[in-house]
Amino acid sequence: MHMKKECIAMLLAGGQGSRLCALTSKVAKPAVPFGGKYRIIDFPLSNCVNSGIDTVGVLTQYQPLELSSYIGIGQPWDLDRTLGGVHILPPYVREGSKGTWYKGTANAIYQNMGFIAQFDPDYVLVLSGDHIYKMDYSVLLAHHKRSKAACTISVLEVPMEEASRFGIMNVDKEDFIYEFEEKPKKPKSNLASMGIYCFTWKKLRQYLIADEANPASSNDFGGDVIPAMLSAGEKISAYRFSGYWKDVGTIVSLWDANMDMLSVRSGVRLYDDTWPVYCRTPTMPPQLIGSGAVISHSLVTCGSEVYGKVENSVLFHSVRVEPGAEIRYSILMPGAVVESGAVVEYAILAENTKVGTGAHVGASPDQTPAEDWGVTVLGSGVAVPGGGTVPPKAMLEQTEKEGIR
Amino acid sequence: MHMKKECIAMLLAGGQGSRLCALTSKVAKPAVPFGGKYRIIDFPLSNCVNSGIDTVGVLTQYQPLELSSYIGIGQPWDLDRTLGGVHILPPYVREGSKGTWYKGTANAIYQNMGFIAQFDPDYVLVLSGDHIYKMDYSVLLAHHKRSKAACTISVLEVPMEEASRFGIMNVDKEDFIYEFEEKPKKPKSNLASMGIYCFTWKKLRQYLIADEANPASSNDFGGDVIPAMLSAGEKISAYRFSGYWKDVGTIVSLWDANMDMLSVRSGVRLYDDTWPVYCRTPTMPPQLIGSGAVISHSLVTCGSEVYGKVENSVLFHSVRVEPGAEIRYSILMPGAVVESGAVVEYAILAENTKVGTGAHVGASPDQTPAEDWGVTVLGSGVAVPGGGTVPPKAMLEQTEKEGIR
Amino acid sequence: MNNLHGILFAYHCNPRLRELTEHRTTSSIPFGGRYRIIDFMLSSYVNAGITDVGVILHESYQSLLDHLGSGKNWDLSRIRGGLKILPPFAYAKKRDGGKFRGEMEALAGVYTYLQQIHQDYVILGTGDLVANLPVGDIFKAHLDSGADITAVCVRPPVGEPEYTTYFSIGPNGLVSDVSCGGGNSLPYESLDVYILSKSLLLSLTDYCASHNLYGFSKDVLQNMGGTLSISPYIFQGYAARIQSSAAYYAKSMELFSPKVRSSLFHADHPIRTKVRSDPSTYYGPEAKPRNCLAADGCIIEGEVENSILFRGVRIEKDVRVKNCILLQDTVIRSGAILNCVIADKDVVINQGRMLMGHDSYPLVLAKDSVI
Amino acid sequence: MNNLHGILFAYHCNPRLRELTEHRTTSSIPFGGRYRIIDFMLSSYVNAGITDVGVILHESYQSLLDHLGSGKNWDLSRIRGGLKILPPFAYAKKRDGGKFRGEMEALAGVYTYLQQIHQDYVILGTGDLVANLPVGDIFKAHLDSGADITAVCVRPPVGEPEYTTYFSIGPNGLVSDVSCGGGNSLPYESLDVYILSKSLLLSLTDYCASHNLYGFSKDVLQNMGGTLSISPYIFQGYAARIQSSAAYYAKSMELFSPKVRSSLFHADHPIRTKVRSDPSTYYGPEAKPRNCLAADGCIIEGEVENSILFRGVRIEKDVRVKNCILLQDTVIRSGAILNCVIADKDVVINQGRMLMGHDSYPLVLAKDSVI
Repeated sequence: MHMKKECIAMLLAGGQGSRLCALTSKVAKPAVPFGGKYRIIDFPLSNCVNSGIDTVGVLTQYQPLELSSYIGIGQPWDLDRTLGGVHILPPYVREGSKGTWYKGTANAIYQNMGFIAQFDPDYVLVLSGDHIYKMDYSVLLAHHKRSKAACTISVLEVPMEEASRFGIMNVDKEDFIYEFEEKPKKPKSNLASMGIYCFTWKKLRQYLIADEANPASSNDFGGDVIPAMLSAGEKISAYRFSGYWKDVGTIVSLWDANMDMLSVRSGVRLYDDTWPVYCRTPTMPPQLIGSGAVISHSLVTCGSEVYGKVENSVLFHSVRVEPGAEIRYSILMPGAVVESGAVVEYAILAENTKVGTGAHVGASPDQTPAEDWGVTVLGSGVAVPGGGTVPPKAMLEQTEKEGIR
Repeated sequence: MHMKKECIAMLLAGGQGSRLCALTSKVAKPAVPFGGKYRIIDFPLSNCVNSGIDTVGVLTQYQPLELSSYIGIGQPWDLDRTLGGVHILPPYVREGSKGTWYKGTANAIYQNMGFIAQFDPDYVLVLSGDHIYKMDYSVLLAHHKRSKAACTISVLEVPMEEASRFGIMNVDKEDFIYEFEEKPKKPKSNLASMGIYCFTWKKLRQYLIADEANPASSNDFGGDVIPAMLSAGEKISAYRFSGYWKDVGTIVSLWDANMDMLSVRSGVRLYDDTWPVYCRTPTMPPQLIGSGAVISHSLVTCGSEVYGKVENSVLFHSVRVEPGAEIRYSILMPGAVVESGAVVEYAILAENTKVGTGAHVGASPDQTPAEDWGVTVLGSGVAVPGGGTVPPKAMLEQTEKEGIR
Repeated sequence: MNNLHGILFAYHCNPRLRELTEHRTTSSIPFGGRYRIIDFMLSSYVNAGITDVGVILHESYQSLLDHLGSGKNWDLSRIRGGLKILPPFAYAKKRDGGKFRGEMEALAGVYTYLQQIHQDYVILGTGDLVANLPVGDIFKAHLDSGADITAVCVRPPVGEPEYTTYFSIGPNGLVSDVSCGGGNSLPYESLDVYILSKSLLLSLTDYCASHNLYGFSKDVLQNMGGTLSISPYIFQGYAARIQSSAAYYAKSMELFSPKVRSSLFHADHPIRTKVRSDPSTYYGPEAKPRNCLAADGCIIEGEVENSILFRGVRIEKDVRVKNCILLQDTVIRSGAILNCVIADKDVVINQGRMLMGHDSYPLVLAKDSVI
Repeated sequence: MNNLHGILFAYHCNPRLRELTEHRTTSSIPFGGRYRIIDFMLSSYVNAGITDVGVILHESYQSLLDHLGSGKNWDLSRIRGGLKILPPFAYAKKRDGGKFRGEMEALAGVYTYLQQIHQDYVILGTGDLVANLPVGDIFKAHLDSGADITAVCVRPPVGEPEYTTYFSIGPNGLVSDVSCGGGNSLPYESLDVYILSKSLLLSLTDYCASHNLYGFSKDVLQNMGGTLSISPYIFQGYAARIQSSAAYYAKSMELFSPKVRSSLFHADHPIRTKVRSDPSTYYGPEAKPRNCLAADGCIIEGEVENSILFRGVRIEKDVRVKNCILLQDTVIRSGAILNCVIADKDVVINQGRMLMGHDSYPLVLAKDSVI
């Protein structure tokens, strides 16, 4: 059924994203809405297609249903292929034994070696489902081939003073990695791993089998497999990437990355259609901007209706901002409704949330003591009653007793 | 993402098919090749599409890889849909807990209630992946709606003397079932369950939840759910089906059903294109019949080359019968090669088997004492050396030491 | 399985649509911010569970081919059935490439296709109609009525009289009189959407082909009205016919009415269209949007009022756009001022230009114009 | 991502193919039991990793549209790129519906499409060629040679001289002389498959359009041969051009040669085609098949020798078929005797009929004939 592929991609999408709390209680992190029209996973998936990689395994485990129904047969990404295409790979329950979640990133790939082998690839890309960036993997692959390495790791130059927050790669003159340090106190270089690996399949296979056989291993790429390859003397090359790249693992970084999308001519350059980001577009009529609306420096999406004031915000589809409502520095996910006179600022409103008439959600940092301030989050379906107040930094998973719903 | 569907189908395809021994050591039963071009699962899948049911969940567990790669995105069955389509559903590993194989047929559906709920169906068909038949499920559904039953079970009238081999439904005058007996010694009726259920979703949901909560249950439809519904006084209707139907759970019944396919104007009527059986067709050139070939009462498929003698046999794609070889009453699955002068009779040769020059596989029942006779089976990849003999009833899973390979 | 087959007449190129039909048929004119006119009927079909649709074309259909593609966006990409594009090959040979004179001639041009329909009923629809029709209900009404033909009509006039067919309804509830192509003396207006059995359709097509008759309204409804029972289905929702550029402009502007929008767009019966991966629409710090319908993928940094913006429109700073319809990828450079303009795809308006039409005669800028 | 874009000229309808091109272009003639001629070039493209293919059509292309569909069977159904059908709309308007006089005119007819190609190189291929070409190798040879154009050619003649272009190769390994449309005096025969850069293709198309030149062989290779370097790629495998019904018959019969089959069909580079769900072919108790190539879905109960049977052929008892090519769904009723016959799709030969052609002039029965 399958044809040989030079390179296939394995996308780790099982992350629970527990630091995103209320936003990931019902969906896996890669399925979190992002940037007005997307979900996080759209970025690596679109990168694959745009790079000419037409075979992608998506490894799921936490809350797979919504993610797998979002991906479907892969049509929005042009990945509905006869040969190759996108495949959802949940943890596999073997005959007689009990299935468990993937023990680590390496174990996830190990468990799906049968899937990979079907395509008899020369190279395997291992990607994360929680980064926002545009990258041409075919250039990474060419670098990998040229360097004749067993593995190539994509790295980003970060400011030296921040380097101790990252996994740092120490490289020789030819950019071969001789040492990997996770969050080093005294970093020797500023090359941070982006969690994007290109492996020669034969080597990957060999090290995955060895890693699985090692009871002391936590079966993780960064923690186990890469160090094992280094100590065995394999060539591991660093590929220097420059451009926008953001990990969106926390509420603040997610909020921040959404705000970055407002800079339409810099950052990830969403409007550059030589490298489109594909997504499943809902079947919605155009957005309606009412005659009393005021909108500035904001993204608004189809199916939404705006009658109030929106500033520095990202509105997903089917959002409704009623007359007199004010939205500032906020992210309103699909179906969020803000009733008249309500104020939402520095907040993330998850899907189908509702802010009642005159309510106030979140607060500006200049009106709040620094230690009390933070982005306010309303979890999916939460309703704030009319006149209610939700303080900064609050994180509501469910509508409180006095909720309207 | 999904749209409401009136009726969706859940296809139980996890069967290990242990009575098919060597044929299912590497694939699940529904993926066993059948009838020259098909795999068993093509029959229920094609029935769904032809009946206008465009949403099908395929529940896999045993050896799912080949089955899921065979089904792919469902294109050969016209099931590559944006809304609905075919979905592979392996056992689900829940957060923190350990996943296990489905405990029984009812548990398999129970575990996938989240999948079903996405389509908000009124009715759910539960089908088996190991029957050969053509059925218009829309007629069954219409019968179900008319009868206002909680469940409708498709039944076949079998000869009374064979009734004790089946699950028998005892019905009242209006064909409502009042009793179900599994293989009764003294059958009261000759209506055998075909393992095809049409449920009203609300009722099914209610009984699945109750069944799962009952620790004494084996979580099986026939053994637990249907009896529970009967004893609770739910209306269960029998739908009388007439036409070809065959369970292919044993080597003999599989061999038999293949032989039935040779009666092209009766039986399942493969050539009737008002109800086509769809399958994934390999990309192969036409079959070549050599100038010395003799073929009678046989099916031959693309990619095959026949130079010898073939009688009463079913040849799948890419089979090669060399000059002077003789094939009688046998089934040659894809890639089987029979070298010159070899004889194959009353045998099933699985994929990529090879019978060496002058070897003899199987025997005719009239040359063998009845107790010693049986269909000979060569498992996938088995090679019989030149001049070797494989007796009737033998079942080779692997090439013996003296194998050519 | 649905027992209704969909046919769409998409061959019209109404000359009164001027520049808008220079490169395309009426049915593939962009409408309502992100749709083509054909999307409305096609979605009405699909939402009623119709799985097989034949689209009859004649010329200038590259744009429609590009839009429909394999039918994937309407979930009509099938091996058996699904969406079929029907160009007039057989017909073109017979009549030396001339245009269809009417629906019956178009049907005769795809006669082999009609014969192979395996549903018992057929719905005929027109590619210039904007409406979200309850096709399932209409079909049910047809079956219940027992009439030969069900004709969908509306009470308040929506089309232009010279292209429109009108009905009166008799005391028996059936159509009692038919007028077409002239003045509007009868109270109901036909939307040119009809349901009839496959067998009747075939025999009407046969009869018309052999008698040199070609119009459905004139030659079937009007002339055979005595022998056929025609049941009206009175549609209560919003409907518009796009037959001239003035109508195009006026009907587009009606979309600002919440009542019109709620009749055309509802979540259970969405209007599906070709999907293009566009980001959200960005409004810059100095943007002043007021009363706008906008598709995704626009960058708006100037002032826009009472206007409809299609995908990928760029409005630079210090621009003033009022009462305009800007089709896909229009670019308005800084300082330009526009009023009552319809800009077709990929039009560029350079810095400081000023263009003014009137709402009764909007200025239509042809595709790819640079002004 | 592959840097080569595929163009296929599928507009030819060679009159010498008689009844076979009455309803279709040469490229959509069924060939080899289950293929259409276009499948060979299209598969050669796809097997080399080409993801974007434009097929240039002119008329009678309904059959080709049906065959290609959305391109799914070649895995070319894409949102961006994939298979694009290019009918001659713009061109038809300009030249009032006339036929293309040559490849360069056809290219001019799809100029906008050519401009939007985002690969740097383009392969041009013809829809009447049967060969499994190593397009990847040819592309590599083109890049290595540094020539302006790479021309694929064969040594032994395969086409009919009046339609064919011949080359001689000079001491520098490049094409030194080009002859076309006349006698065969030069040793290499062109397969009309060329690779060149997109930019060269565009400038040649511009030049030819503005100088009323239209043929690739005559106006580009021959007349501009002095300024362009043309590198030959000598293909060693089997190739056939289908330009007359005699050639169609002869080339079909060559498929019985194991050498020809192994050159056309190999598992790693399969020839893909439209998939129809047919059961296996059934041979009845009295069937006598000898030296036959048969597709699936046939029911054979009589005698068949040296023949090629397409999908769904029915051969009843007591039939004798010899040296025939029976296209899709042909039915031969009991007692009929056929020799040297090409039966097009859906032909029915009734009981006891006897039809005899000669291998130099096979009897061609038009589609849907009942004899």
